[in-house]
Amino acid sequence: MNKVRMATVWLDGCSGCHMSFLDIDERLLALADKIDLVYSPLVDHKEFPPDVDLTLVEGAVSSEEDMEKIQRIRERTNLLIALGDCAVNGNVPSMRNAIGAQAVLERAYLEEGLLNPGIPDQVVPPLLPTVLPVHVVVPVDLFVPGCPPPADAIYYVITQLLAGQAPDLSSLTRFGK
Amino acid sequence: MIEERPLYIPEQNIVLEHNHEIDPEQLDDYFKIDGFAALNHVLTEMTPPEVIDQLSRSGLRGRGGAGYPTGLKWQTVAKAQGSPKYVICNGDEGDPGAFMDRNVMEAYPFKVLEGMTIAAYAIGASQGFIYVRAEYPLAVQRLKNAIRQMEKHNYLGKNIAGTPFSFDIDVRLGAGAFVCGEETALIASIEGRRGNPRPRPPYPAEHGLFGCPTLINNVETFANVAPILRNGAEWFASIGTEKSKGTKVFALSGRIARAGLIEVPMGTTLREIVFEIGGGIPDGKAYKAVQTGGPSGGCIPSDYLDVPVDYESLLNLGSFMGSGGMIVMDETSCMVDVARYFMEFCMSESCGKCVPCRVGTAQMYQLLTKIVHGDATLNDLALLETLCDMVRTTSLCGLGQGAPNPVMSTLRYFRDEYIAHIVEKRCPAGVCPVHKHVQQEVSA
Amino acid sequence: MSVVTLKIDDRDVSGRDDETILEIARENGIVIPTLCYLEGLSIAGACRLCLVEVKGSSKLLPACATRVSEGMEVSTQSERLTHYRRMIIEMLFAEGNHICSVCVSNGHCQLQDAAVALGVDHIGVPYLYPNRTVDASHELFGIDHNRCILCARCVRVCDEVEGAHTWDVGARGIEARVITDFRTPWGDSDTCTSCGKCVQVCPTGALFAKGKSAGEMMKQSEFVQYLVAMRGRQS
Amino acid sequence: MQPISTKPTPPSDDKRWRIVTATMRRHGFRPDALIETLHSVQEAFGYVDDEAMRFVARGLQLPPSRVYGAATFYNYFMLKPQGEHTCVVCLGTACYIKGAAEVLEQLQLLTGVKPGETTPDKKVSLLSARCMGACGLAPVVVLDGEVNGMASPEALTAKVEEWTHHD
Repeated sequence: MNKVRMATVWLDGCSGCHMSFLDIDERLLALADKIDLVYSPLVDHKEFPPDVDLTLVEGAVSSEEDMEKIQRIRERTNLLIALGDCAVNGNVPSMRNAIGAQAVLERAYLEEGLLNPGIPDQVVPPLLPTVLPVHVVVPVDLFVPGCPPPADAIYYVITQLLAGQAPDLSSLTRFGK
Repeated sequence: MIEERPLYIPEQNIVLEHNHEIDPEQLDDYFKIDGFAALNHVLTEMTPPEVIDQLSRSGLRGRGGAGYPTGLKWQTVAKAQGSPKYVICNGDEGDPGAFMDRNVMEAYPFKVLEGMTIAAYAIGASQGFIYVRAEYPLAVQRLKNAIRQMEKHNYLGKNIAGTPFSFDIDVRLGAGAFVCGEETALIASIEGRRGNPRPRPPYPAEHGLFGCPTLINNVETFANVAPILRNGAEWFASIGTEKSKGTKVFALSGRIARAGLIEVPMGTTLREIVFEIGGGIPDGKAYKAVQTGGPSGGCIPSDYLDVPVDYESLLNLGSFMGSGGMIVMDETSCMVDVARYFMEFCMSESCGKCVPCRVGTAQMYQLLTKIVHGDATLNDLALLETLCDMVRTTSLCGLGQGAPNPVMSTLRYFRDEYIAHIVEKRCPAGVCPVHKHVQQEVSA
Repeated sequence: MSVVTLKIDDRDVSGRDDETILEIARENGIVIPTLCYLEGLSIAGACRLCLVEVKGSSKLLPACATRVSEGMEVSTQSERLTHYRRMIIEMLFAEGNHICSVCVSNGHCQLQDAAVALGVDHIGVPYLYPNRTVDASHELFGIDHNRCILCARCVRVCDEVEGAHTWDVGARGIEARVITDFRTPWGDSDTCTSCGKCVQVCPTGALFAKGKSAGEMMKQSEFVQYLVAMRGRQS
Repeated sequence: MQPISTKPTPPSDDKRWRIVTATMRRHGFRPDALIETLHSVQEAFGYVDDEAMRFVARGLQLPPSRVYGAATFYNYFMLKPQGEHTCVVCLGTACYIKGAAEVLEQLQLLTGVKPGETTPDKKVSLLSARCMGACGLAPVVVLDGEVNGMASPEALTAKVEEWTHHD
């Protein structure tokens, strides 16, 4: 049987959703029989490959780099899942939206009494004016809210999808869980 | 303030009768045109139910916009339990592009007040209020003057015209809130509170000002009362269409050769109004639409110029009679821009109490802004339509329920203009800053 | 006053004709979602979550503000109602800055609960990201306007139950905010009795007791019914 | 309702407070006089500030937040003093169709302020109105209370420049 080609990505988030994913613990081994993890911050692949069946996206779209990534991922993914509140609704990263990107940069790089104050224009990707939930940028097939979504919810979603069923998450997770 | 004379006096004028002949500040002049004849007759020869019966048989419907049968409203308040009862005249003419009521209050203050007094007799009220926009100082001054003179001549106050009937009227000023044209908001405002509408029922007829039964009619409605009682219900019912009787005053403005106030029998076609009375579109431009019904109304394209204007036909066209503003637009007007203009109006006039209106108008405005800037997708258009339906269906009062109308009517008749902005990034009328925005985005 | 019988969701129920659809529904264990309604306070009819279908009416009617009548047939659940209720919840999330994960009321929030009950797993309407303030000037309590849904329960409980009327709503439309006194800092209020009723009736984390961190703010609003009932007895 | 025996004390001996007190008295110091009283404050002083609201609240025995809530609900009430001159651009539909937006843009450029604001030198307040009910004269601009119909940006420029550069 062909394994399902799965990927996980980490945009503007804290990696908590990935940690929660790892909290599936020993059940990961069972999953590994059915899944080929073709791209993830947890494994060493440089390029997001084509023809991915299932991608879990953690984090909001905050920078130009995130924007490029998510668009490429969407093109190469069959089923795209917004994993966790940052991806689903912007969550903590989006708290800057009320005051704007510039104010955040100034606070971080100019006002904090750094040795060499200055807003970096290299290495750090330029911020978007507004932090966006993933579905505002590209179509999302399934939303798994939570901060982070509990391991059980993540496991349930993946196993349901592997079984070809539509998951109902209402009793397992919610915004902020 | 400036005064405007009607530009066209048709044979059949009821509200704007004798416009040039009388001084609105002189009660004696009002006598010359049968002033108070109806009130005298009513007080001495008719019982309140007879007055209401006359009104019902005349077929008069509310001129404030919704067209509720006036006689039925009076009857409901007359029968309502509770006292005292109040009569309120809604002179909070808030639709942008409407100035009928201002003119009527300025030119015929006595007539409006006579109508209110007859109503008070019919429903058993002893106190009335006329709520006027603060932006109409001349109307306020003339109404106050007319009230003083009527008090002096015993047409207001204790034992009017020697009968047991007593009635007083006070002027109350609006303060720049469109939503106060909604009757429950207007009542809140007269009570000295924020003009927040509340759910109806209970209707003001049962539970109105200070919790008492209250009759609310608009200026033009009251101005029709004395003529009806003077000339009889049958006379009035002989004018107009089957379901919309009498005449209607319209304020004609925008891209039109002769702007001004007109009074025409119900059922007159838009073509007659725009091209015969208004003299058509100036500067050789082509007619595009006429906007009726203010921020709750819609835009009517040239295909429907021959539809007779009455309450039902305008509703069928996706517009609304409203209080009578008619703004004519030619090819230089962008219909998406017009829709956005009205949405901005509704958003800033929303009282903020109910969620759909408070948030929905802001969201629709944001989407329309995206469209005029050439920044929207077809998904945004779909969302806009979903929001229109939701805000219209779930809002608490008429302001929210009507707010999507300008968008829905322009989408119905001018969808191609929306598509041009969204798909081709082009404003067909050359009004919207689509190109500018696209360039900015490229250079940013 | 008379007793009427009606149908709610095809169930025969009865009530007095001065009771509302919402009251009768709750008596019979039929759940209609609400946010601005709180038993014991006056009716606002503002959140529109409790809109129901009534046979013979082309309009949807707010269950909290609609009296029952003989022979009425009410539907409290339908695809159409769920669609509108979801949109209302989405609009509320989009209007403020509701970051559940860092909110004191996370897990005890009626907006969050309503989202779960209605299956709202993301917000489909555009976020408005307003720039709103926090007033932490009061010794015991604070208000975070980012989380306020303008249900005005605080305004009503302060006026109708406490009798202080410290709260009201200022400005209007999308700019409307709950305010204390002349929009003076809450801590400087001359009228506030620091009773905390407003905090307890607030359905979200907008009003909170100081010293609570994320998820710790639990609220108890049942006192409103108790106080209103006891006062009725005294008179 | 209880008659109010104690007359509220005005914040200062400015005679204009007497007009405000008279309005409240005429309405028997009843709460429903709030809007009328705020109108009389604005007419007497040109704006309604915290001090005036406090006086009105005490006079009508209303909670402060109710007075503030009403004063900020109605756009007609100004919470800050206005400039020496006022310029009101009508944004009614007829005016809009006939170019009121361009007129307003021109005036914003000229004064450097947005509608609802006053120039830093307190010379000119720029305001917008929903509809002046003078649609036949669109676009309409009201300069110091005087209605100007068929307003063109050029004519307005001359007038406003006169205000900002002289007296």
